[in-house]
Amino acid sequence: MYFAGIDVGSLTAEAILLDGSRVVASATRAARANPLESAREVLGEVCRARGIAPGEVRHTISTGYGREAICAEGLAEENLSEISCHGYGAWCLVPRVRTIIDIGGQDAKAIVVDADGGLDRFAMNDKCAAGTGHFLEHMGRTLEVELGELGRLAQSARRPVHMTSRCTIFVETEVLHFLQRGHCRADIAAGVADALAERVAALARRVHPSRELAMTGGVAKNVAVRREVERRLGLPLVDLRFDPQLVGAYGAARLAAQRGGNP
Amino acid sequence: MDYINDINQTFENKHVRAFREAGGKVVGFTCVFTPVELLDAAGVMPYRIKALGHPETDLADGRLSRFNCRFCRSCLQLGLDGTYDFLDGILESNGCDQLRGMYENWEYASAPGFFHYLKAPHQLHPDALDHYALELARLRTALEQHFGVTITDDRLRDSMVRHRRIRAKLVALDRLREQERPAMTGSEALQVVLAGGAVPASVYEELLDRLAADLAHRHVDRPRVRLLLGGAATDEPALFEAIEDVGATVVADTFCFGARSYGPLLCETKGAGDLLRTLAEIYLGGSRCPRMFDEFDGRLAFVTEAVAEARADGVILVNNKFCDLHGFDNVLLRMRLEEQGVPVLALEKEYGSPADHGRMRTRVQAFLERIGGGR
Amino acid sequence: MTVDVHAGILDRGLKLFGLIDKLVGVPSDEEIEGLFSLLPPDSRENLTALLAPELREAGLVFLNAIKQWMFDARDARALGKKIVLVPFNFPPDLVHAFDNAVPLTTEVLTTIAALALPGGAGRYWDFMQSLGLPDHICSANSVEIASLLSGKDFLPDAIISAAPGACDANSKVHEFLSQYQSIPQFLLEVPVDDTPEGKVVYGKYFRTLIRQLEELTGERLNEDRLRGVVERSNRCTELYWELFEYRKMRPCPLPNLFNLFLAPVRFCLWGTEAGIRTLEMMLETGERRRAAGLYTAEQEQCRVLWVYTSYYFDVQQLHRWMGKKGWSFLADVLSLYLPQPIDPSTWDTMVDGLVTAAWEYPMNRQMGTASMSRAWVSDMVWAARELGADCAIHCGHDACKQSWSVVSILEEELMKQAQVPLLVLHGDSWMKTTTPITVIQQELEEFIGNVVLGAKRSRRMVRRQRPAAKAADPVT
Amino acid sequence: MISAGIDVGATFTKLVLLGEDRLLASQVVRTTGRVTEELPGLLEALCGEAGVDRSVLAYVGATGTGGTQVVGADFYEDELTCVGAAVGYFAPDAELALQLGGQSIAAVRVNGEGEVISFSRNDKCAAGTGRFLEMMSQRLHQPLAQLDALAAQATAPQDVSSQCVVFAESEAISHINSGVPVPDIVAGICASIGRIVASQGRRARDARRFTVTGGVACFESVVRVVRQRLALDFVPFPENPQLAAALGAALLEGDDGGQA
Repeated sequence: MYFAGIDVGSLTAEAILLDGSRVVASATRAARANPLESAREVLGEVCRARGIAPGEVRHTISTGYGREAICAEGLAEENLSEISCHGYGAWCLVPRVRTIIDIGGQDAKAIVVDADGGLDRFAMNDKCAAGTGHFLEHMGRTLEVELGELGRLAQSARRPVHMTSRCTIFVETEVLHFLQRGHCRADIAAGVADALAERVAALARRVHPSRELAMTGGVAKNVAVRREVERRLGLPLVDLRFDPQLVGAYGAARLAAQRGGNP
Repeated sequence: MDYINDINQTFENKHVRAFREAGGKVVGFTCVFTPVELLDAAGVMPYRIKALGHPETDLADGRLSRFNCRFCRSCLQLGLDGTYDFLDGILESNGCDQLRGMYENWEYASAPGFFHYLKAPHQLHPDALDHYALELARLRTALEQHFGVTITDDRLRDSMVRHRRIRAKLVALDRLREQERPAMTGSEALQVVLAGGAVPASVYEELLDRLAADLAHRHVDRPRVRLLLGGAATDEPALFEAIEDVGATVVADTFCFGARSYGPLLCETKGAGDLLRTLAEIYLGGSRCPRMFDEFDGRLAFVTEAVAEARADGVILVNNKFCDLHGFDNVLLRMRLEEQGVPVLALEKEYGSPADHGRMRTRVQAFLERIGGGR
Repeated sequence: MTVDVHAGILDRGLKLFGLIDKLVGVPSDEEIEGLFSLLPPDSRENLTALLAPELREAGLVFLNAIKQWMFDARDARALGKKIVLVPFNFPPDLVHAFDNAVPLTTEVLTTIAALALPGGAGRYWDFMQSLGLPDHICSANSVEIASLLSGKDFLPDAIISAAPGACDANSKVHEFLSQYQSIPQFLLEVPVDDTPEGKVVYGKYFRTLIRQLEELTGERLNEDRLRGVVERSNRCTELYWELFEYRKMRPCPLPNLFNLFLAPVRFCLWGTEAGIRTLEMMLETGERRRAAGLYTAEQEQCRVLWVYTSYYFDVQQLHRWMGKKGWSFLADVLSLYLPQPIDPSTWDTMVDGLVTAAWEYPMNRQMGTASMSRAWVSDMVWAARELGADCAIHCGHDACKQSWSVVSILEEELMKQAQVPLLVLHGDSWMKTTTPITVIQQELEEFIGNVVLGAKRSRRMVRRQRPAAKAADPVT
Repeated sequence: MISAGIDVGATFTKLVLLGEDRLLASQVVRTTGRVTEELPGLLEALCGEAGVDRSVLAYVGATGTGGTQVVGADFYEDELTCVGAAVGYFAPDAELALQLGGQSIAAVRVNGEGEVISFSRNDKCAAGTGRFLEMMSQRLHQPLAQLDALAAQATAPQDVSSQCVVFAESEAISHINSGVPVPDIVAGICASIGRIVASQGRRARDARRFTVTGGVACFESVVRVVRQRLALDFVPFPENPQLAAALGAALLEGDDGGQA
């Protein structure tokens, strides 16, 4: 029996197809301006991959920015907040996980789940983009480095630079000045990763993170950021052994299975 | 409900126009601790200044800064762009530092006819109550001199009785809100209070009677989640709608554009014959605003009692960005309420920004999912 | 777990200031460098600046006075005395007049953290944030309050909250502490009422506060002891006004950093021997520099008045940097107070004197009145004229809702009444991360270079024939 | 006399060659980390384009946030000085110049001699700056250069209430989700920028005539709103307003006397 989760965020769109509780297909794409297009694409992609018609999916849950539009369009039976979905998804992957830091395109969230993966408490950045994927995206562009490369690059840093500011706009100018003054990209990338981790850690502290800490969302792929977050919180990050970008969609799919009457 | 909502469609509504065409004078004020009885007794209509989430602030931003709360900036905007030109005067009050700033810029940029600064103490010490009574005496004189009237004790007493009646009627409406199937939504309740600040007391009393009759047998759907909303100055029906739209009903609130403006003001007083001293006790003793710096316990009790009365499943404490008073109080309230097992969502938002409502939905929806409404 | 606040500001401050004991006499540059060599760059730079050559003697006396102030507080406990947390807008003389109580000033401890402690104020700020408090609260007090909330610092026996009426943020953070740690708070409200009745009720509040302190300490406010303190306060007042004369001189013989000394002298040391010694040494320094015609640069290019707070996290790169550029830091609102002598004849005359002192404290004078803008404007216009300021700067401490809400009025009136241009910056006075000092320097250069010195300097537009005015074609 | 001006801004770098009474050539490139290495070549190319030899340049003036890094410049002068000079020369009637840069808005009071009397800057926030437009163009997948044309097609401009770039972005997205046509969103964004710029302009209270300079001044749909909101006479900047600071740098004296 098939279940699906669709997560359409501000930067990327993902879908996961489950057979029972087993992942049988997944898709990731850059988000289009219109979330419905993104949703149709990723949903179609996973169904094609499995060779089934969208109609054969028993229950679908949408999440992320586009969740309500997608639901209204009938592409999903119901929609849930990405906060619940990321929390539940991470918990399904590693049931001992209690604190999840999800860094999306414009929102960063710190989520605490209970022993059953239910939402206990959470915090969300209400003011500043400094701790989000958005920040990294812009720094990557300024540094002319592929987003995926940023983390590895930062790891080769010898003398990491220190960003004096927290504000995205400022840091961006600082990055330019460091470049113009001839600092190497690796050292600057490390500085950027630390600046981001600093904000992320500040957010995480609001939910009083526990030892079983995991990171989801695209930024979680950045090894340098992971390391800095661990250092600043003094907590090791649990490895979910799963594409962190897909955790939201996975959580939505597992909730679809749970709520859509998976025997 | 329409006869209520219509009033809030415009700032200068038909009742205000009628009152002014009959030669009546209208004076604007903001804070709950303003003794509207004195204005009524002077034959002056008190009009509660509001911004209804007005999104534009470009005129105000030429004076106030982006570090000032946007409620104040929106109010100043309406003061500067002529929306409030129908006011014959303004009653400044020291509700908070930023309101003071708002009024000072308003006065500086375009001094209106009658301008008086009513200064309320931030504590209940007997000396403070005496000082507020003195301030009320000054207001009385200022009104009498500017509008050439005499505020007799009899007229003042009558108007105190009337406003006590009005407040009792509003409390009665709250009971209807708290039913298994509430008689009205939270956004409707907000409309009722907003209307109260925009019409003459006599008109309002009739409206409330009519409303009580209409609501007697009216029911909205049984809420999936019963919420109490509280926090910073909130006169945005759109905010209530955004929250209730996610799948909850606001069955109670503790806003100053809400329950704070009537229930607690029915408190008992020792006034001992002196009307102004009595008013001082009512308005300071009955204040549930975090501007009172030694009365947190009273504010906590106000919320916990409301939660119990309305059998709320959870509490959302709203803060307008840059509001210090609620910024601190919301955190303390959250801690204490959670100790009592009441789920709380602290929601910092930008006033008058529908964009923010979108972002808020995520947090509200997650909160509802957490307390079982969404799942 | 929340933010790991390893230790409180007081304890860390005590350790750090303990270093000064190692200095004998007036140390050489090398000795100072050696003493601080093990500290991280930020605190090393700042501490070295406080002992810079142009003010070394005064700096030593000042640092020792602050050190002693902290040690007294620590020892007070052991001696069974009460620690009273006071805000900066309150005369500590009153608490000094109690045998069984010592005052600790919230904002001064914050400044010590921001200026001297490794890591600055950031960690304490993060702790505040981790409680869910908004990021627009005032670092001036919340940094030290965080240290107290963390449980890693001393806990006061009582809190004097003197800002009600003058500052919401300050009043709320002290109420928060009182609730969170169940510490009694004594309100001294400023009744934003300039009439005689306003002053009278303030006097009543003040006497209520005295009774509360008497209950706390189990001690009557003793007239003779009070007189001793008041006489020392009066001596401080004399010295302050003598020093004020030096501020008016061109070039200003007082090093810019003296402004940083003056605030704690008023907020912690007023009415103490240490306060007197510090002021005397500052005066001595000023006179010596005047006599020798010394100035921190080739010539004094610009005289700057900070209309509210300034920045207190990098004195090397602000105060001293300005000095080297020939920009005199005449005063900020914290160093610009107007003390008056107190009549010591009776208990009541002395208490009334303290009431007036409190009434006139920085912030109370400006923001605690019936019109924040009117009071602030008249003070700044007066100061600009008295001190001969060429320009004024609003540092734009982002948490300060009052100054931000009327600064546009100040800007207009300063220009109208004193022909002094105002630069409005944005930053945080105690948090270096909000606006980096390098950015602040650029903006000061831009402003002073263009608006103040622009007329004086030689680079001009090259004379070319102006182009025939083009048709106002739509801008593309 | 021929001089050059280089303005290394936060987002774009501008180069100009200025003749006795006219602009000879100009070049605008995106500011990258390598821009300082590229500049000599760019300047050569510009000289080539104008058919003059690099050696005949009387001097090269540099300005802008990255201007201090320019090698081979005869002097550095800050942005406001340069804007003042350019306005004093090209639009001498203007008493107020609104310099709308990549990450800042400055309201500059100038006298006819191109001297800066006073100024105010926006607090450190991307609201109303070029960066705002840039981020929006990325989020809407519309090239920056197209925004003006798009805004012109708007039928019912959709208000963007949020002043913070981050929130404005999600606001734009939610507009898209609710099916608002892109032109209406773009027009709304331009309007909100125009309002922010106007509030900044209001802080210069005694000015009667104003002009707009800087990259954002190229967006007619922003400038229109500023003109509507600001009750002052508008003096158009006759050259490409994005070049103003660079032109100013080319207009100032070369000898580095009495630098402030």
